[in-house]
Amino acid sequence: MPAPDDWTPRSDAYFASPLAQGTPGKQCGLAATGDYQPSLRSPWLAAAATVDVKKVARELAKDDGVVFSEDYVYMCSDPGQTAVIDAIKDNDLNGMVISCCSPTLHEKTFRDASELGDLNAFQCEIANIREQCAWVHSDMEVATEKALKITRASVRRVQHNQALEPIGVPVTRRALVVGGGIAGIQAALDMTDAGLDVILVEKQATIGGNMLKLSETFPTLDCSQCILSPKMVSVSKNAKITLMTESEVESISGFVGNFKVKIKKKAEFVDPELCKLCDDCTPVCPVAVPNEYDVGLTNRRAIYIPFAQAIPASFTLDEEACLGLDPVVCGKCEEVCDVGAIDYDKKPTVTEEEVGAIIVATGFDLYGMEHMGEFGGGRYPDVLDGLQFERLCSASGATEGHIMRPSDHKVPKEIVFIQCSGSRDPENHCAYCSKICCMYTAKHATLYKHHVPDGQAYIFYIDIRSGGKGYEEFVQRSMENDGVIYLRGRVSRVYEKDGKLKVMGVDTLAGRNVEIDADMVVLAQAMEPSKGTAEIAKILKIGRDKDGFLAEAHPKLKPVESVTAGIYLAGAAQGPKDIPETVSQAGAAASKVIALLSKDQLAHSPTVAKVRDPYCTGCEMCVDACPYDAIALVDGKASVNEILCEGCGSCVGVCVRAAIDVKNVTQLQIHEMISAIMA
Amino acid sequence: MEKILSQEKLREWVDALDDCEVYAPAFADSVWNFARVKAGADIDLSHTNTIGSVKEFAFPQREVFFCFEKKDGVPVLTPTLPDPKPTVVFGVRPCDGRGMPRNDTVFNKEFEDPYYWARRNKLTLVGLACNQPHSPNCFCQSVGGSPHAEEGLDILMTDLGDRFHVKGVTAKGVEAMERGRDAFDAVSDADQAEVEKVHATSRSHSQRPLGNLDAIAEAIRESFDSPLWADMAQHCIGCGICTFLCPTCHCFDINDEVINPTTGEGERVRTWDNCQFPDFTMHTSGHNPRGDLGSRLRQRVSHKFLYFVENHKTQQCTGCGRCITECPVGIDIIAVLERVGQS
Amino acid sequence: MVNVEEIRGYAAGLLEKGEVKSVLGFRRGSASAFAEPCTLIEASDAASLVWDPTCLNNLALYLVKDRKQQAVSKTPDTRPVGIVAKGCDSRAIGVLLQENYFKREDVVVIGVSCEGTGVVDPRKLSAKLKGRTASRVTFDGADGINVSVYGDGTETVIPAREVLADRCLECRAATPTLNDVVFGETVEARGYNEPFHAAKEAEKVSEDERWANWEHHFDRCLRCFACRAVCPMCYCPECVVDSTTFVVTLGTSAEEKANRIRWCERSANTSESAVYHLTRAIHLAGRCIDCGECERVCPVNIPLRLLNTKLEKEAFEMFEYQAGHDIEQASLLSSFRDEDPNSFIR
Amino acid sequence: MSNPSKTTEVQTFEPRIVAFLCKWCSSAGSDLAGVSRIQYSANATPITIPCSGSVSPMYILSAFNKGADGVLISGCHPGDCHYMEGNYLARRKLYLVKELLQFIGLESERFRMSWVSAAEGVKFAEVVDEFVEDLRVLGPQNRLKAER
Repeated sequence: MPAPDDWTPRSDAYFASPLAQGTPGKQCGLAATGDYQPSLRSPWLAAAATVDVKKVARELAKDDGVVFSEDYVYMCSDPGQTAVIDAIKDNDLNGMVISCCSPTLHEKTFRDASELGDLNAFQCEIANIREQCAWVHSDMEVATEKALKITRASVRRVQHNQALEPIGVPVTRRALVVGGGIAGIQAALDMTDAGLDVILVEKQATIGGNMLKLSETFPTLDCSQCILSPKMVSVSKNAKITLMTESEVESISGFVGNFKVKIKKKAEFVDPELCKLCDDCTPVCPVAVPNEYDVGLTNRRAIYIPFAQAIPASFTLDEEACLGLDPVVCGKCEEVCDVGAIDYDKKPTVTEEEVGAIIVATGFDLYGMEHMGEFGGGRYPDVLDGLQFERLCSASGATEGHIMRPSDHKVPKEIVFIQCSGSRDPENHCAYCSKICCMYTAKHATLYKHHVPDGQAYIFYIDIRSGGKGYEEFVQRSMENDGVIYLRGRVSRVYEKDGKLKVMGVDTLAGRNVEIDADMVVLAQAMEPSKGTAEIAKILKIGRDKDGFLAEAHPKLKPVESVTAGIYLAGAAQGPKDIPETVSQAGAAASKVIALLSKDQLAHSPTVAKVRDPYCTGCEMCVDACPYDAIALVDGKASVNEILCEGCGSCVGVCVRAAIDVKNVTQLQIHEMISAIMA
Repeated sequence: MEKILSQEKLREWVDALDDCEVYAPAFADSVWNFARVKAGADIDLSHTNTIGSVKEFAFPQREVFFCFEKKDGVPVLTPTLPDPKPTVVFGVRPCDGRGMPRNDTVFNKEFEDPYYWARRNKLTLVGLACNQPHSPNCFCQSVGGSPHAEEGLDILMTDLGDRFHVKGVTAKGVEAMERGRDAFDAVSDADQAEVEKVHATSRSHSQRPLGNLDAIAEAIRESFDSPLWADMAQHCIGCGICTFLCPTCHCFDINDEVINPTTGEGERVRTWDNCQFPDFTMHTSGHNPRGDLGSRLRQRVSHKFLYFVENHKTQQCTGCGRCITECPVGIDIIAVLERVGQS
Repeated sequence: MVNVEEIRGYAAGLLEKGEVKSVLGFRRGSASAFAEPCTLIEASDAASLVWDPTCLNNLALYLVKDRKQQAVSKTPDTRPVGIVAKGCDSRAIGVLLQENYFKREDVVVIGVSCEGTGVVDPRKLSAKLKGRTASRVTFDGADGINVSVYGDGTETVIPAREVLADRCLECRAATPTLNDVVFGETVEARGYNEPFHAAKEAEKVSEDERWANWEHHFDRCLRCFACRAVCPMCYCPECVVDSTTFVVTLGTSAEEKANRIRWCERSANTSESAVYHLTRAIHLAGRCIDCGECERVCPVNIPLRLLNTKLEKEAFEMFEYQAGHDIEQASLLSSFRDEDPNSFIR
Repeated sequence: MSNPSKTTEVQTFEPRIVAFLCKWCSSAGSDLAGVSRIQYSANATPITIPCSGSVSPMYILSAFNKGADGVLISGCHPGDCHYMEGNYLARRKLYLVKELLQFIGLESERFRMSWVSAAEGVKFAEVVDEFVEDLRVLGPQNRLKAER
């Protein structure tokens, strides 16, 4: 039976039929072709699949609401974008879909182009037919069919997209730096140079971090403390830096430009303002505990100063070790302190600070020696890790720079360095390369020879990785000038025999077993994220990679950004790196923050939740579900704080009344997408 | 045509109707309802009354009017008139039987509904007289019916204990009996006397009275603006039980069910609708002329006892009592009519 | 035994002192043996209150209706409402309070303990009587239900467990925990079925059998929406599934009307009814207090309660969550614990 | 229908899967699969959503109603949600949905949930391939599909 001319499917007045509905006006599906055409541009593409984009464009042109559909090579190129802009203008489009690569790559590109064509950026959507289709399917027919579905779904979605404008958010022009190692120090100083106020939070009693423990630095062999101390002093003298040692970030709320951070500071039993550094207190303290600064090679008292040049320059009281918090038991140090700087009744404090951006520079720890049982790690006092050896070499160390065995204080004459200890061993230890060990082991061997000219240094290695300015030359020098013997191969076992450490190894180049009676063994332990990295990542809601290091937002293009806007990464917390690299990254993170906070307002994504008032009954399920405390009841109905809302949709998922939607990802849009896919 | 059918021969007759789809009441899920009878042996006529009425055989819950799709941008409609097999329904109670002519009138008034009649014309209703009321809510006699009313039925059976008295009321009914003629015996005088006695006894059971139906109609007309309706509907929950189960309620909704939004493929579908639903009279503007439960109760009662009478000279209620028995909150149409009548 | 005179006296007292604008309770119905809901306005009406095993309804529904009426009334009467509540009904009030539907001071809960029994399942009774109707149903001591049958005038005592509603057999809290007064004794051990018994039984059969059962049930659904209409938790202004309750106001735009999502069609098909019932079940997860009203009112006797108790069973066993027990708790679906089941996820 | 033709039907049956992928982890993980050129079945069509926590049970029911043979929901691993808690909310809610679907006898293999991080391109491909294989064995989903 023929349909009357004016026929459209009828429906209940309140259920407009999908055929009859749809935003009046025009939509456009642009199918872009890229380098995934059946050209054999890359060796992958021969095996990889392809999408017949011409067919996609042709089919889409027939769909309701689509007025323009075309394929184009390199849509993201300048002429490609010009074509997009022209298409919008020529066809007076009110929605656009670009079928191309992942939106993470070019959503912004095409949304910017939309704006240039006078189409609201949020009315442009990307259909990912490359990463999620062309590159993963080998059958052209099948892949094309799927690409059609993906594109159709996007077209149906965009038909219901609202034009949106970014939400302006005021900015707090202060930054927080978590971690007071060289990365944190550098970032803090750089930011103050740009006029920002900085809060520097450090867990330990002094800033300086691991770099403080180093003797000399490769490849120039300049003294680590000599180059670090001035920076530490700059921090303490800088009026724009609020330094909070023995402090940790407890919680965070808010969002980029407007974080609220709760910082917990341990009880300040010794008032740094009053402490004169007279050192009357330590002699009376009856407690001795291993000194962290000397990596346990020496002891310190419960009341102590980490080292003479500590910043802040003050003694501090180790709450856990001290007996005297109960004055009945001890209380000796308080008695001898003339200035009355000591007060056992101090309590921890929690302060809330508002900051606009955060740099996380929580650094590294060495992979625990207790894991290296086969090398006698943690068992024999003369098997040391790299940092312990640094302390032996350091003039400020327990031995005042004399290399001697911890066990009997004899100078080691035969010393073995084992590289890749705990690294590059996915079965048993860390899978990754710790990157700096080749260099510092060469440095250790060189320093050893400088201290013990008649000694012999051996280095077991797998590969020598000495990429870096002057690095390769340094390694060569250690071999040629200092006679360090490099043995390519692994050590199977280290054990004690007759006061010597028997090192059982293999020289794979010579093809023979090697047995060395060493006086000392130094393990180039892998670097791992510092203890507490997992906690800080959880608190700040930033991701970690499979090895536990903080995850950057993009491995190549966003190496200092975390996945959370306004939080940046610096130093070894993000991955093993040496000092120059750490300093560069800290500077980069600082400049990101400076750029971010240079604006008066930040643009917050407008794809936030919106309550459909008539449907809301105020049951508060969304209020409970919202991870950002962005929803509150106002006059018995849920109300969204758009600045706090991140658009996650947790509220949508729990609302039984469908009374809340995330703009441009509404339930209607998802329904339409499901329909399009299943059609 | 009047015959006697022994209990054992009932299955023979049913089996003889093998070119038809046969339905009869079955007790399943703790309710009696019509179910397909595959073989005569399955038939059980010990039922009270079915929960659903017989109307659904001509006016199903869902009726597809036509399919639509777009071909090269042009809408194409394909009609889908139902073409059912001849259908025989056993065990229809006289109240349900009386409902069918009322539905026939509606679907044949200004417009002959082809979908209804395509099914209705294939339908043979075999009634079973009620020897006693099934519930205190049976009131067929109060609305002009009787426990053995033949109106609307093609055949009326009367249970005589070990055997049935079977009367062909219409030509269609007689034809259905002819098909199983071997199963039937002649009616003796004793049989005849017993049928009359059973019928008389069934009429003698007391049923709740309604009084003068004309007076009720008048009372309803006068109480249109009465606050009584809201009061009586105070506990109504606005569900569709009373009308969906009613043998004479016939309101429907029409929707387009789109199957494939890309091709615009779909069906236009008629489904039952219900004057007790809040959206039944909702206007696009948001205004609802029957926005409260009282006005909806008034509509249901007025339609049955006033408007239908005005249009078709008979009540649109056959006294089956389902709306009373099944109402979750005890709304009782007899009590409602009593109160309206007294006001 | 609950003395109905005490309930009457208490209700009359509330009305007399003007502490409530009305009392929701049960009275003898005009049409059958079963009690029906009533709303008392005058203290003198209290004499009509009854209490017996036919007081089936969950009257909390009428608190919802009252609130909806007051919301649109030009002269809202905000005085509290008194309500006769069984254990399950009081939990419904608990959920409504948890969801801020009204405030604690808006309601006076006249709790009545079901003691050792509960209410009758009309379908079970009907099945016992092979479809015939009871004309009188009363408690007979502790374990029996006394039934008079309509028509033949016979009277029988049926063991309570054979005709009690499933929810009563499985009831864990027959005494209203949320109350202003309780009549009747708190009976801890009931000795009928373990909690969630029916759902556990339904789980036991094979997947194909389960589907065969539910396909059969969904297929029979009339889409009369009585299950939704009777549920005190189904108070949404508009149902997301099949809406017969549109929220259309003068401010509703044409686009909003056009953009209503049709998650399922109105056709009473197996598939569409399945979407309707499954949606209803999941939307009641952590909210269903097992008053069994949905199942009771279903004219074709679909065991709807199973869908809800299945989810409440999971909520209880996996998440230690019980609907209506704590009005301060975050709802089931808007909260989580680290130890929630994870093994079903690849 | 005779047996041989049925076997052929099973062999040629291509399940249709709707895959809801969270934007931050699973969608990024599928992007990584693409960048790595890992080949997997094309049966799953992705819909990117902000977070697994934003999934309304309606999406799942609707997909089955519209004829999906399987529904996959994939989000960030516990503890890794970009929005901190969304995946925990999803886990609880979807556990209940899964239990409910099993309860009414929908084949339990048809609804699947996975945690796929942005680094797990390989896992994403495996999840899809395994799902497709399992669905192939089950055949078409007719239980909740609209009979139109």
